[in-house]
Amino acid sequence: MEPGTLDVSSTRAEFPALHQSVSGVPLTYLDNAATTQKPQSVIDSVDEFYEQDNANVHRGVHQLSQRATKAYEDARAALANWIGAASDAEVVFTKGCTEGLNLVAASWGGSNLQGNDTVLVSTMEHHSNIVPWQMTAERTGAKVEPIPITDAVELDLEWLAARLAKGGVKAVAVKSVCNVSGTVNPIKEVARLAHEHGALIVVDAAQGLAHQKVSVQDWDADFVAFTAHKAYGPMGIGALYGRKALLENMPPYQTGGGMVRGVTFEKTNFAEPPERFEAGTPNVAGAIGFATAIDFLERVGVEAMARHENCLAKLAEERLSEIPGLKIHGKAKHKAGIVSFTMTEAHPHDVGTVLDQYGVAVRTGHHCCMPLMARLGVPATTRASFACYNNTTDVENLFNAVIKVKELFG
Amino acid sequence: MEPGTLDVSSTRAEFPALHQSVSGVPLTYLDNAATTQKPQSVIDSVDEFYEQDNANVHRGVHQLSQRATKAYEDARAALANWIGAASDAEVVFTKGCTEGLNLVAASWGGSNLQGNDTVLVSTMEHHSNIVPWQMTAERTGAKVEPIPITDAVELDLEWLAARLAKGGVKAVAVKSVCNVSGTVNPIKEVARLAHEHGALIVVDAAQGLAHQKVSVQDWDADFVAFTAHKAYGPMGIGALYGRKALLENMPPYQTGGGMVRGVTFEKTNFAEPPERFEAGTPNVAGAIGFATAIDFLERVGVEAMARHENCLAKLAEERLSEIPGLKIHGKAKHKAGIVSFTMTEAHPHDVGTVLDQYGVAVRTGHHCCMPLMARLGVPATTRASFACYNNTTDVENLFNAVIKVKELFG
Amino acid sequence: MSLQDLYQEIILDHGKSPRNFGELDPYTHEAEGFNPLCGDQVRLMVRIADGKIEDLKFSGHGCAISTASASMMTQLLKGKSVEDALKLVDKFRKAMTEDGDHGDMGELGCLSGVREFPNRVKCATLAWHALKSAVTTGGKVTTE
Amino acid sequence: MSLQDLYQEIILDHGKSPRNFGELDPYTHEAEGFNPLCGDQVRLMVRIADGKIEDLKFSGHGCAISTASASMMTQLLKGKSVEDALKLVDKFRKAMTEDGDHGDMGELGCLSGVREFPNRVKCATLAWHALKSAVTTGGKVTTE
Ligand SMILES: Cc1ncc(COP(=O)(O)O)c(C=O)c1O
Ligand SMILES: Cc1ncc(COP(=O)(O)O)c(C=O)c1O
Repeated sequence: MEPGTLDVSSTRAEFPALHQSVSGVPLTYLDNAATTQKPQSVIDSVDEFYEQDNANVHRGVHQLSQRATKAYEDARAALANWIGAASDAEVVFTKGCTEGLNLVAASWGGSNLQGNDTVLVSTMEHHSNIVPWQMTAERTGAKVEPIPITDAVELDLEWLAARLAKGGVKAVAVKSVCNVSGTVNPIKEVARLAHEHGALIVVDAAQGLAHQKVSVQDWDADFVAFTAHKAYGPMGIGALYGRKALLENMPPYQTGGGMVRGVTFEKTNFAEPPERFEAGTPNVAGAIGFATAIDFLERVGVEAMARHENCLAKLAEERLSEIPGLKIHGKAKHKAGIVSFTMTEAHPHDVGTVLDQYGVAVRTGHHCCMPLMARLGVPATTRASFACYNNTTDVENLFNAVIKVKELFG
Repeated sequence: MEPGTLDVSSTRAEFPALHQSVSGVPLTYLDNAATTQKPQSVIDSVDEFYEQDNANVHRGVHQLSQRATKAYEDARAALANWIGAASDAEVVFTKGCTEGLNLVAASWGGSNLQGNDTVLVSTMEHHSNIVPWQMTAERTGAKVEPIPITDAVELDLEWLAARLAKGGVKAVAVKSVCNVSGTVNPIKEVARLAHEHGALIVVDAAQGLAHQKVSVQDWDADFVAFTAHKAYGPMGIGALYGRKALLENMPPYQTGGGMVRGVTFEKTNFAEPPERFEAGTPNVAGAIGFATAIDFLERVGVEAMARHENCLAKLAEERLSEIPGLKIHGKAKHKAGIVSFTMTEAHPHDVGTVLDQYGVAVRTGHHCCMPLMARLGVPATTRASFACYNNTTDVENLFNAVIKVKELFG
Repeated sequence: MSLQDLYQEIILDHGKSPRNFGELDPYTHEAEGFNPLCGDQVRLMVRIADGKIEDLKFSGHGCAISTASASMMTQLLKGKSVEDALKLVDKFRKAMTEDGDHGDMGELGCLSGVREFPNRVKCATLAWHALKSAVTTGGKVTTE
Repeated sequence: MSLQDLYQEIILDHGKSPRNFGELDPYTHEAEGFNPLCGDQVRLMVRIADGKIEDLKFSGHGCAISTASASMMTQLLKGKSVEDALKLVDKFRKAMTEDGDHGDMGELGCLSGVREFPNRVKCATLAWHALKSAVTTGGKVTTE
């Protein structure tokens, strides 16, 4: 019996890409934090749109356009409902998490930050929640300050509370789940601290969507960025949640069709959120695929998925820890199904190549978290990340392949 | 026999969405300038990616990621080749034409425009080639000045030459094909004029890709923005061509993963183009679908398509002109397959509703070209736009449905 | 749903020959309604005295639905108290957007076909939104 | 293609015990190579006199392939003229990226397996790019 309460084998059967061989052995896909595979239902929903309803939106007068508009807005409503937004208008479709964070840093940050302001960014952040703040800081004169983390890769909440109390902090940028260490950050607690001192909280939930039940209202978050492709949805689509009162007072980010009220060469007026932040033809097919992925999360049960993935990750940590010279990075108390490690004998890049030859797909490198790598004192790690369709065989395949690394380089 | 040299019925058979009824009659899809339908090959290529090769790119070490990376870069090469770019590095994938134009206005414009500079924007431009310039102008103090157009909806080239000669113009923004009037603008000539006076030319080729054989080098264009979904490709993907020497000296636009060399809290270094301008997980599936659409343009022959569409548009103009009180807007000498009209008896919105009841899908409204509407002295038009799969029956259906409007409102 | 249900004779008539069309002088309240998606634009001028709509007129341009709806509205509301007018606005908005029986709408009943054409609802309600805005905030309003 | 072809004994040996590893003092030319995707980082120091590479060393960290390649390169180029060294750099780069027979590569032949692992080619050529940069521009170089 598989750990957790999922019917893993039937779930697994929904994913066509998993049923293939690489290097002559069955694929063991453990690169889920980079992107998950897609269930047939997601692939089919995109096809059906293109085969039946394909049209541009923006309330075109003909029926295909009406269907497309409805499907697009229904997708927005489904997502708003899933993440617990207070209203659909708080959900802006983006092309991914990175764009969502850029939007916040440029639009909210660009119009709210000044020379004496500070944005606190955790040391474990992904580049997409660091560099946009640096760009805005450059433009506005504001400062970006790292929030230290512990050796276990947890936020230093004491430092955070003390720093907030000192004043001048306008925003706190944190990820809900760390793509390197698996750390599940206490977003609700960080939000409380931030709000106590008049700062906003900007949450990168790229990994969160597939690994935890997100509720933006329970978190009391101000902005939350999502990406579909890491949660069984298609590429090229994501969403930004923004508190209504904030979105309403923000200038547009990208401009063009669909987000204006009136355009003359003298003056342009902008639409209300969410349209104000969606310039150009939206990725309707992507939004539909995203909503189907949400259906999948709901149907299979994201909490059951998370439990299952955590079991597998724990198992993997146990097995890998048997190997001398192998070090697991990230020992947070609350972790999602992501395991990063290094080996004394072999560089992560070599580990990755060997694992690949045994059909085990992992990611090696800095995982777009160079400041975290520096903090851990490693140039790179090997990362195995679990999804709802992984099973104990995958863990054994990983373990056995790592043993081969040991044999080759040991 | 159909006009042009296409085998229209076999081409038409490739498009699943065309073979349906709406309001109990077969669909007559004439909203192609909003978005074209997708051939099965494009739909299938996206599916195949998700079913076989789906992975994140950025040179992951495992085989799926290697395949995905190769497919993504092959798509870039195919597009670069199709548009006649000098090198693949001149092609930046975007989410659409709007994003490409925003990128140019923000990155090139933001770092090259100053208080005394002027950007000339044609009066027939789409909002996506107007508003981003207004935003940059607001930030930099530069001015945006409209290029007048003639009653026939052609650029006033004499005015343009005279205005350029007066000096201070840093960029000229024009579309290659007008989405309202069908006007095919003399891009090569505009580029020559602009360059003569030290200005760049920024081309909106959203409509161009499907309606003309684009060659950025023949045009001698500096920036050209494309969108896939108006040229048989998927939504959520587009591309920006930029001259290498320009891209190399531009600051990044969005920031995050995949576009950096090194990130610390002190300093971030950026990658070379095109990576510098592609932050976050790219829409790999979209890029593959885009490349398949390019294959389709090549296989069917975009010039044959254009000839065919022009024949249909001419036929439509002839037939519609028989109807008293109906006015065609846009009488340019060089036109692509797009026809806009108004009727004295009925508002475009009513026209659209009636046409829809006869299965004829057209777009009504300002088509994101409010300044052009103001110039034409109408609040909106009804637009029929043709694609390679349209035929003379579609023209007849359009004509007959317009007659019904006449009967109802006349 | 047929076109004949949407474009009933009375709508075509009001659409072609709108009543109370033009400028009102003097007026005490005004508002503009704009539907950026189809370009419909309506300017509504209202003269209110003692809590009563003494007179109202509209100008602008729009489709048959929005013009007819504005025209019928002006006929209906002239002489009504502001309070009753606002009640009618809400009743009409509901009738346009919510299923079910909305009671006797009088002449307005001929607009009930609009409900079957969801993307035309904004046209039918444009002038009504403008009226509400005029008498409550006196400002501009855009319906999208 | 098997792992044994990629990780030949000699590569593992150089990878584990790189030759000419450490700081060179004095040196006349240097360059840094950085592969941001896997974190490989190499610093190359070269002492050139009379157009000849008198000595060269490297430091940094990297995978087995990049370390072994750097190690073998330093052994091979010590004592060579700058001209010959640059020729070898080109020859090696070609051997790593282009199909076909590249003639006798000596000990370097053991790196030929890399060609079958396209995403490892950058590892193998990192130090070589750095050398070229060091002796031609004397600057920093990043290979991605
Ligand atoms: C001429 C023109 N430019 C730009 C655009 C914007 O393209 P997209 O919405 O795909 O970004 C369009 C289509 O809406 C267009 O017709
Ligand atoms: C924690 C985290 N944040 C942000 C991102 C960026 O997401 P995307 O590349 O989809 O924009 C990722 C994934 O790359 C991630 O793991």
